[in-house]
Amino acid sequence: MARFVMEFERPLVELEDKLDELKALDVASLPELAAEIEDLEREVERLRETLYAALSPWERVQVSRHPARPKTDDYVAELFTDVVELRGDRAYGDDEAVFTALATLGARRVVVIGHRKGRTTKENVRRNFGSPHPEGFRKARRAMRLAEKFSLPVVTFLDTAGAYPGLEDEERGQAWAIAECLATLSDLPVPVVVVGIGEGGSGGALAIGFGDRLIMLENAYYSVISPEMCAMILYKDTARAAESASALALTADDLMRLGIADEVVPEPLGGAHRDPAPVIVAVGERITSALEALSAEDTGALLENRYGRLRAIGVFAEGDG
Amino acid sequence: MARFVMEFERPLVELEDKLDELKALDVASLPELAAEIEDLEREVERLRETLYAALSPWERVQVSRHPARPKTDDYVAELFTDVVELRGDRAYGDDEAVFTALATLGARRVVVIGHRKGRTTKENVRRNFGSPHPEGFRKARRAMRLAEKFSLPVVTFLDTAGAYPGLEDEERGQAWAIAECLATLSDLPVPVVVVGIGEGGSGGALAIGFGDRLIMLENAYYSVISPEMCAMILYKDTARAAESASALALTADDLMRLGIADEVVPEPLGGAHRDPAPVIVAVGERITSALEALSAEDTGALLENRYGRLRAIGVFAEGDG
Amino acid sequence: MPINDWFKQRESRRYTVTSGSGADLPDGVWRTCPECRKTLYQGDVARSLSVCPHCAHHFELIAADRIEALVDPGSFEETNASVGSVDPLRFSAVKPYTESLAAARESCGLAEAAITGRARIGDRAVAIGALDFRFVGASMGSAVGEKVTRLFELAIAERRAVVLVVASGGARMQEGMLSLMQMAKTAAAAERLARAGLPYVSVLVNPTYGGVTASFAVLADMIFAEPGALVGFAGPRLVEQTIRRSLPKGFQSAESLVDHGMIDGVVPRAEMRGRVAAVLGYLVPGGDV
Amino acid sequence: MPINDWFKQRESRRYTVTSGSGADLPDGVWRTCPECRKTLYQGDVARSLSVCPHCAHHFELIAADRIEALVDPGSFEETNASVGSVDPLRFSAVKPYTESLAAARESCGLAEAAITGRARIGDRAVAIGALDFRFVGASMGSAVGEKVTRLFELAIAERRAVVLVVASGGARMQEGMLSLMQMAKTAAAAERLARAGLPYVSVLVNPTYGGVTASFAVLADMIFAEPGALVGFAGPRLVEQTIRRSLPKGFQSAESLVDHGMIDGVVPRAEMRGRVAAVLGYLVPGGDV
Ligand SMILES: [Zn+2]
Ligand SMILES: [Zn+2]
Repeated sequence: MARFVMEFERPLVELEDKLDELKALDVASLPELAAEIEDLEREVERLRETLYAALSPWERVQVSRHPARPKTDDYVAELFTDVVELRGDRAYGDDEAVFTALATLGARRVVVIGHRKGRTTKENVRRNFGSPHPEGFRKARRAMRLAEKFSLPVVTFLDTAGAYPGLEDEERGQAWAIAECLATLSDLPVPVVVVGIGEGGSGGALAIGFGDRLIMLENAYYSVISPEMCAMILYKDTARAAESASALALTADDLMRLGIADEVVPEPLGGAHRDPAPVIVAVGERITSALEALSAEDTGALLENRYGRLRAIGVFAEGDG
Repeated sequence: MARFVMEFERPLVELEDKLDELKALDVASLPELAAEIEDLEREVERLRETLYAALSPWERVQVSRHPARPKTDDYVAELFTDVVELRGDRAYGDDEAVFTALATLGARRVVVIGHRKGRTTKENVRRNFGSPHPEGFRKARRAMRLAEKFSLPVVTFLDTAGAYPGLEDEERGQAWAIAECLATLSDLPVPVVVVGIGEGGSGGALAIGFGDRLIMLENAYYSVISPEMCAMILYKDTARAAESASALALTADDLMRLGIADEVVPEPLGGAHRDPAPVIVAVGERITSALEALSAEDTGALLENRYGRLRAIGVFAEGDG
Repeated sequence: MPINDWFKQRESRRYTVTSGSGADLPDGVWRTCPECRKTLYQGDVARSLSVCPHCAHHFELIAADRIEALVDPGSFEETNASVGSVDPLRFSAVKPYTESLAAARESCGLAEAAITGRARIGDRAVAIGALDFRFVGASMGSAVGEKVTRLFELAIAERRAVVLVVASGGARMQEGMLSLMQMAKTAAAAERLARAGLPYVSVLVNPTYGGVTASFAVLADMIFAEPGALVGFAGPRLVEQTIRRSLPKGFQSAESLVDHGMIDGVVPRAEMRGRVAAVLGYLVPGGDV
Repeated sequence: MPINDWFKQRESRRYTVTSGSGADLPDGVWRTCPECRKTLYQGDVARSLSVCPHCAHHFELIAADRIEALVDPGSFEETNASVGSVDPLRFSAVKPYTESLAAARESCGLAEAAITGRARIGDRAVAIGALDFRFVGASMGSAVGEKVTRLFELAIAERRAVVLVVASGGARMQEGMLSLMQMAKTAAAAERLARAGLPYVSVLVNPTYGGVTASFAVLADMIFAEPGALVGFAGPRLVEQTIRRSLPKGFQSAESLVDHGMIDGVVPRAEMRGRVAAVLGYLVPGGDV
């Protein structure tokens, strides 16, 4: 895959390219070059820090969509052992945009459910670029029910632009499939830990996107609507997505502030794709300690707390009228 | 609809037609005719009795398929009030080959589930001639779950040649849909009364075809395989269906003998279509008394008895080897 | 206007549950039916539950009329009338969210897009709610989510059936993730009602979309829709852009939803009260009829 | 021959659970692979779990070998070995049913098409069964239904997981309605196992059809199939006659069943033991790994 450059990184990438060019020259024969290279290196370093240190919401959305960003597959491969995939909704199809499996995290057996983007174009076509069809949500629900039956905690990974808005998806009850996931997840009598690793697009993310803990990666987003579609509705102009991204309060920090997320996993400067390994390890540690804490609760308390978490979300006024 | 003549009735129908012709003549002007008519009437009566008094299994199968035979629609219209139809499996479609509804029988609120053949060709096309697709069984299962949730007894009417053996039916999991009905019905914690009113074709009938009581109409059949297909397999000749029908032990009497059916509702000479009203009334009475008896049982006993009924079916040897 | 100001101002002009419809239209006005293009006398429209006498087109109804059309006369008693949205995200694009709210309150005489309360249908105690499409497209923000959740909780506490008349543009994006999470919150409340063994009937009217369809709206034991109502997850324009061809006739219509197995029936407005009452007759706990 | 005679005769030649396959073929025989047409040495075939070393075609295996291939060596202990079919309907067409039974017993050395018993897989206690297609097409009559039901009941009583290797032509029509009702009986037993919170894994092998597919075979928590196995309700010829056009390639194959969401995976024979053991590791009650 060709190197993927996000819009806002372009100035930095241009400097980096120039630096690489200079370095390729014969420094020994051009003594003045060494100083120039040194200057440029400082400049690149400075720019990198200012550029990445405080990403705007829209820039984070772009980072969350970076093709090299670690995906559900990567977390599963790195963190879990003895993975046995569950396939199919037992009624219509096996949607590869949703991954479901029995898997082991350290010494703990769990059910994993995750949106599944591909790495290659071929994979992405099979997986519909991570946008589930109704049968994907129905497969997820089957995995939830299996977790319930055999008392296995559930770990979910969110990474979808949203449920697929296709013709046949509507006909096969996309809304019904999502709603049934919400209802099932809301009182599933096992611990549910959710990790926002990339995109958290609307109802398609929410269907497997709430539980007893919500861990967000620093550059993951979670939003009621995509910034582009929001801009389209508000301004009839998708180019104003950046404004929408800021308005929608969709970053990990926003979710912390709103009391929806529980913790944020920091990413290396520039995004998790620049050095995935420590991020994946950190996510594994966060999941493990969340499961540890939640497993100590009895089921009744667990479900009361989960309902209480949802119940508390919302800001409204209650007048005296 | 043109008058439908079953193969074995043909001699009788021919005599009846001749009698009608004679009666249409001017009897007053032909004095010898009166005696001839009287003779013929006796002959017709005698033939009717010998023909219908002891129908062979294959003849009963034909009666069970008679287009004018009372259907699920007729029982529902005559016996039940305040009918509210349930439609759809909430996932793929609404299969009109299966009827599901909330309905009231006398003073009792129940869930009705029935195979639904049509009366007209148009109706039959919409209803696939009473042969369900997987979504029909999934709708039936939804109705069963509703009955469970709201503690409503279930009354089912069997009248299908079988589950539809189509390409897409296989692809959408015909076997899975039937198996899930069987599992659900087997421990549904409400009384289940089954009435065989016409055809009872194999797994497609069984999916809604067992419970706490099995009431069979005298000429209804219930079979592991259709006589024609059995003949095809055994003799490579569907014309030998009569032999197969006898071998398969598929009549109401056979089912009584095998301990599968609980009671048989007699039909008028020639079949229920010759005088439907009293048959329908009798069926209503049988259902009512069955529900009355079953409602007195507590749920645990009900389910134990249902399992015990199934558990007892089967004849095998247990050697000393 | 801020919600507290609005409540003060509201004192003087409490909205009332009015019968008939055409919202604020006086009786003497003439309207054109969008379906058959006939000119109709508003008085006639109102007297027929806002259904066109010529082609049976179902006009939009305000939430209060929705409830009025379903419950036993005079039995409705509103709850949580004072719960209304605020602007937690200070959302401002084109027009500030606070302005949209103020305008909605002004024109509808409602604090929020949902009206909820206790009532009786066929003399059975229910918890009933309706959404008002005039109010920011009946989108679900924190206040709608809260009111719907409280309605389910009231029903559980008082062992009532729930009846909801739903129309909605979906989630209320001006409240961002607070809005999205109302889907989970209301679905969780609906699930608790189900676990309590209590019945829930939803009535989907034109239009019902997005996060409302994909949460409490379709979690009912039985779902009915009005003729011609459009119901879906993604809006038709988005679907059309996605598949890059035109949509089949009747796409997302109530009638096609029946064929696709998603709802229990298309019920004309005039018959809806009877249908809902009949269902409650079966599902509300209690002795035989 | 009547079953009691058969049992007497059987004393002298009890069948044994043999490893490898090719049923009764001696090692030195050459076979032709039906898939790649290569000529194979039976000894090689047997040593590779009866999978063609060239094209991975999975040859049929007898039930005893199915069990042997899944369980911990030497752990299988048969139950209900003496349960066998009789001829309750005195079914006679072309050939009397009793003759078919006698011939099957003679050639397979089995009392019935199902073998069931206790075993261990990855040292976990299971109740395991397998169907033998050579025995009247592994069709389910009263005896198979009884053995499968008893297996589920044994698992419930002893808190074991159930593993079933299924191949079948469907219901056994020679037992008429007694056979059809075994579908309900085995499904009811499987449901009781599920309610008891115990796991059930089924392995579908070529071919699995009719009343067996539509009952216990697909009620498992996880379902796997061997490569190329054909699994369905209606047989392909009947489907072809029904739709009056030819069937698509791969119709009813294990691989297409995965795409249609019906099973959890196609697993080569050599990996099946590991896959089943892995699943049991998750679903069998007990502490963490
Ligand atoms: Zn009109
Ligand atoms: Zn080969």
